[in-house]
Amino acid sequence: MSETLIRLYRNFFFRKILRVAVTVFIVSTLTFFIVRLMPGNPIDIYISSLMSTQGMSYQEARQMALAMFSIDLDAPLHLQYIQYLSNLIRGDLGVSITSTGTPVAKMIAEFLPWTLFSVSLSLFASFGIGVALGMVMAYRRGGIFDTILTGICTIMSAIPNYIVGILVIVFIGIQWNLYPLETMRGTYTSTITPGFTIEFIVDVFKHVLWPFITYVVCTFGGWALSMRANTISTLGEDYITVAKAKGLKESRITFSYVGRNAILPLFTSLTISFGFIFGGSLLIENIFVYKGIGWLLWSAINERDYPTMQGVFLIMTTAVVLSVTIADVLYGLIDPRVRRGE
Amino acid sequence: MTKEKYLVKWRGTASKTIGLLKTIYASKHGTVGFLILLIYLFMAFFGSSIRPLDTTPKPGQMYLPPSIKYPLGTDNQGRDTLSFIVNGTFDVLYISLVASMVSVILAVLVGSVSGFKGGTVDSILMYISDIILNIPQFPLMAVLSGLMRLTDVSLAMLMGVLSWPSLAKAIRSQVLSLKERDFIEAARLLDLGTRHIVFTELMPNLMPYIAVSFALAMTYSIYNYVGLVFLGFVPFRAYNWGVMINHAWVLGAIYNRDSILWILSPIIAIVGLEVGVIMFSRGLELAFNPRLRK
Amino acid sequence: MRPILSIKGLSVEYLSPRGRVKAVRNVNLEVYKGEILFLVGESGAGKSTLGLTLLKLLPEGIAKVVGGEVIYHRDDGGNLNILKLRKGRLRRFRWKEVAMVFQGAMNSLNPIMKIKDQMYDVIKDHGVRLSKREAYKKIEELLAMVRLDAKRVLKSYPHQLSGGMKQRVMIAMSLLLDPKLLILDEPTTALDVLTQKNIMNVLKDIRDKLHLTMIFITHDLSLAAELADRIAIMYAGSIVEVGSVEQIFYRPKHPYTHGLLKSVPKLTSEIGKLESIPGFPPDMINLPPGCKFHPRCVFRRDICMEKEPFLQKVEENHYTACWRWRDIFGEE
Amino acid sequence: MGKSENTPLLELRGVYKAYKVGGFLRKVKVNAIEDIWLSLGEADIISLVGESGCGKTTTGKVAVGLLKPDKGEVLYKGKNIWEMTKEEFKEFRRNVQMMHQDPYSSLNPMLTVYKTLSAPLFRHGLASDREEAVERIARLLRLVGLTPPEEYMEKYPHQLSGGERQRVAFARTLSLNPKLIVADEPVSMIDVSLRASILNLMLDMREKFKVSYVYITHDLITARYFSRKHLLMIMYLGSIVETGQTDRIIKEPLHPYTQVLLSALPEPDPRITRSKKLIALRSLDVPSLLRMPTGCKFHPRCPFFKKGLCDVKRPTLIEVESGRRVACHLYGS
Repeated sequence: MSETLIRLYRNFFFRKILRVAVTVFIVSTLTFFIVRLMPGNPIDIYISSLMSTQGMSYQEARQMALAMFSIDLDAPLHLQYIQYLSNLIRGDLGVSITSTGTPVAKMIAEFLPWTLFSVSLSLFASFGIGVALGMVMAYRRGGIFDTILTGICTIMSAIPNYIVGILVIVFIGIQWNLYPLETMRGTYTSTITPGFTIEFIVDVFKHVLWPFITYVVCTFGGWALSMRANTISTLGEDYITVAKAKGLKESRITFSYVGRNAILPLFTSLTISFGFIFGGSLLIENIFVYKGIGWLLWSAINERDYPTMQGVFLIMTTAVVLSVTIADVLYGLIDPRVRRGE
Repeated sequence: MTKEKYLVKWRGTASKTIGLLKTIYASKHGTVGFLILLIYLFMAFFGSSIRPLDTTPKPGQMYLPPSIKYPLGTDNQGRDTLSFIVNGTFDVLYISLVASMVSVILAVLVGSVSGFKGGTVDSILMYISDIILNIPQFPLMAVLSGLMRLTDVSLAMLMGVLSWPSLAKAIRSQVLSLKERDFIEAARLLDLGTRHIVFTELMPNLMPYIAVSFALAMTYSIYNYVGLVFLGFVPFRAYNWGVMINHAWVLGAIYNRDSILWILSPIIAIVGLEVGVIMFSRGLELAFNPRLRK
Repeated sequence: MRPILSIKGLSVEYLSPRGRVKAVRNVNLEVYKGEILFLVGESGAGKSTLGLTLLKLLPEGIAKVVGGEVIYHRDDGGNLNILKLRKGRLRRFRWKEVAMVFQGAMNSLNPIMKIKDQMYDVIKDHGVRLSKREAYKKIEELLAMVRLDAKRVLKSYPHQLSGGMKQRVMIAMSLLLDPKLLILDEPTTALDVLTQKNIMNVLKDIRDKLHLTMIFITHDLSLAAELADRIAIMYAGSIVEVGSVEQIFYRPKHPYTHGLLKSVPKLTSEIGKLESIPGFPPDMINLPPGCKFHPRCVFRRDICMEKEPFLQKVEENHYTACWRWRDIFGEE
Repeated sequence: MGKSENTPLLELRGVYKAYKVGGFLRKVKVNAIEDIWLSLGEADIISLVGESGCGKTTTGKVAVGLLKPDKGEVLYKGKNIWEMTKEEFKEFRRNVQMMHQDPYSSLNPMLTVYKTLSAPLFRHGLASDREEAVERIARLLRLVGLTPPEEYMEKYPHQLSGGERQRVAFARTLSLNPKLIVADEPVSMIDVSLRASILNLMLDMREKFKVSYVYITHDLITARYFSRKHLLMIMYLGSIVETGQTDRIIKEPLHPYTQVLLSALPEPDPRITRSKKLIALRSLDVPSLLRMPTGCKFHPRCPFFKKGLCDVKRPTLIEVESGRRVACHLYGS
């Protein structure tokens, strides 16, 4: 290998970008071959469904399918693959089968903001709650508050989030009738026109409330437990004893010395969770009929909308890969001990 | 082996097992978890003979409240809910056990090879696990099971194959730190052999981590499996907790206020199992670590 | 000589799963103004616990002072019972009157803050009336005193400094508020010989320039030989002998001190076979009755197994906790 | 050279070992030790002294065959250990053991003393059943001063004190009746009052079983006690800078580094230690192994530095008087 290549590889950012590219490439390849090599080729299935539902001839249906998948079915597999990749690079994810004619990219652009909105809201809230609780628990470790909360957090992080979602719907929405079921479900009321009106914004928040609570209830426990563990180990560090010996103010010790050191490792997890929660949204969005990207994937799978499925999955993976990469870079910036480029 | 020596050896194993149980018993969490798991195991193996599956619809007996005959009431077709809960146990236990076993075995293999060999082998293995780690697993499983009509075993395998990387990384870092310890070096110098080093020196030290990893993998697979069934992506078997929830959900039974027990039963069964596994793993962690014993 | 610190009947215990660890037992000790007092003992002798107690730094909930008091004598004649100080007053007392340099230079500094900020935090939180410029001038002076390049060190993070440099930073930091008493807990352990020598020289400079009182905690008799004015020997949580350097090294009056001196090899003088103290240090949870050293003592008699000896005067400033010192070592 | 009477037990000949720092495709080579020569016979002792990071532990690991040298040979009874047959290597392994510094890391926390000590006995056929093993272990424990042995066998390491652990570790090294023990800082983590007893124990084994030792330490004082009439080697940044009989080096150090080291060493005697004069270094910073100084490795710190010579030419180890070698431009040509 030439010197320049090795030097390039040693560059921190280049390595990160390379890793993103490789992962996205592998996942897109994977989805391509899964769809192509699956028993009961989706394209054949589509052709036969066109023939039976629309009464087209095989030739017509085939033409239609080709246009839809934007690949030449007669070409050998490797050429199809190259075609698919070059489409991808141009941002062309194909066209949805069920919502006839809509480009997948456009659908994703339509659904993604809702997931981003609900997920980031809940993630920051649960992170904040978890970190605060975790610190208090660590400072009062062994006490009643700590014992009870540790138990609650352990159990909460063991309960699947969709179970909580179902319980919310069943109890809050139906059994006790505390909250209108139609506001619990859906993204916004269909009779209100979207726009920057107070009415719409309030409506959006009313709809996001219960998915939000569900996310938070299921995730704050994990944050709290990690923060508790980190804080306890930080409290045992020599530099905390030294800070006390120095007669520093308690607030300064708590925030600058204990807090900052304990929270540091959590930032990485926070960034990574951000990517992963896109995948987890599948179940919650399904339960609350919240039309984000998870719901889109669910309906695409149910309706065998392969191009959409492929596209959404690719976006989800990219989100994770990007967030992992950002976490890496961020950590290098926050923690002086991790020097970049070495 | 003479009878005497055999007896000595047997007594050794027996007393070890008893010792293990004692330490689990000594931790409150461990005891509770152990008892919970015992109940589930009992249901899984003897449930069907004690409470056979009630499949005959009895239209007149829909959503009955709990009674001596039907302790958990009846479902939307007037069938015994308890029999469904009991008979659904095996499925969930079996699949999550297979999945977590596959996951933990792969994790231990990759993690220890990576940690031990180091160098290029380590770099490559870790690169692969990073890539798998970066693929959102639940959506991938949803897509695959939605497309492929997986059997129970292949689904379990798939879950295992997709979930090993994070455990492998944890094991690897453990192996890396253990490898540096002098007692491993001493064992090499005494020429005690690879088998001794792996099974007598290393494994006991890894056991607490493996036990916890196993429990984590199990909760994870229960989550995934029931989630997939609930979404309707996995072939139905009529008696399965996920299917029960799915039915209640899809058929609109949740809107009927009387159906509450039918919906809650599988939910409680799932939550109970998850909590039991977690608590038991805490007890195991203690049991495998002599330093934590008194 | 006026004492700056009086420790009276101090006992400290730790709670452990196996029982109470009697880390410090009935310690009585006066520290005089301007002296360098060495607290010498082996691992588990309770010397570090004693050091932490002097600043009321024992980990809460785990360690407990079960008796005694620590009186600090202020310059203006006022007396403070350190163990009774409450939050705000304790905080202002620490570092201003008594500062401490800890064992394990590696972890004494916050890893994610620049040295500059960690230094300045002390000045800020103690409300010292100095402008930022004056404060940094003082910091730079102190760094120069410990032979460090201030410009480079101040903008560094701890991981960018070597162990010896970190420890010197800590020494400079301990002097920021001109404390009257400096406690040094194994400040040179884990450092190389040459680095250790350098730290010892820095401490000598400080003694000569600032005339502060120092309590130096160590297991290493050689360091005591080099710097101490007075030495207190600890064993199993209590002080078994205290005296001047000369008295301890050349006229020890306790079998433990005697054994310790005989078990360390020397470099220059001729040596025969070293004799070490038989047996092992006692279990601090189940201490033997009577004199805690008796199981390892070749001179023990019945009384040693029954009654614990107290510190008895041997000569001026020299005390030993041994029933039989006269029989063993003879009168001076 | 045949297998004559004079064949040394262990020999290192011009051994080099480098570490690779960094991961995949990003490796940097760092020389841990360079050109190390060493030779010792039956019941011999060599003390290897240097500060942390000087390569003394690496040298020890190369000597026991845990690390393969990049260059140079390790000979056991005249045979290169890396060209031995499996059987020969097995014999070497059994006969050359190592004692570690940290008694908290050298014993497996999961195994009882009995388990730790019985494994090598069973493995090498020195015991065939529990009874025999117990008997042998009892003898070993008594040998290292852990009495009564029955009280120790079923204990876990965390139930023992540091001194007791180090004795168990020593019993383990003795379990296969080795001919040579490389002891890597065996007493540096042990209480002062127990150090002498462990060193004495090691010396007794030499008397009784003719065990040879390579004693690795940062502490010249214990090295002097341990190897008095035997060989002392001083290492600095991976190279040997001075060798000779221990007592003679202590009395009259030749290499500037040895001189500085001796002048800086505090001693447990106030009169001696306070009258010592320190030879000052030019710089306190130890150079990074990544940026090794040119010429003599000690030149940036050496009080007798000669510009144009010391920073250009690396001195070789030359014999300045019988039995004493120094690597310094002050001596010889």
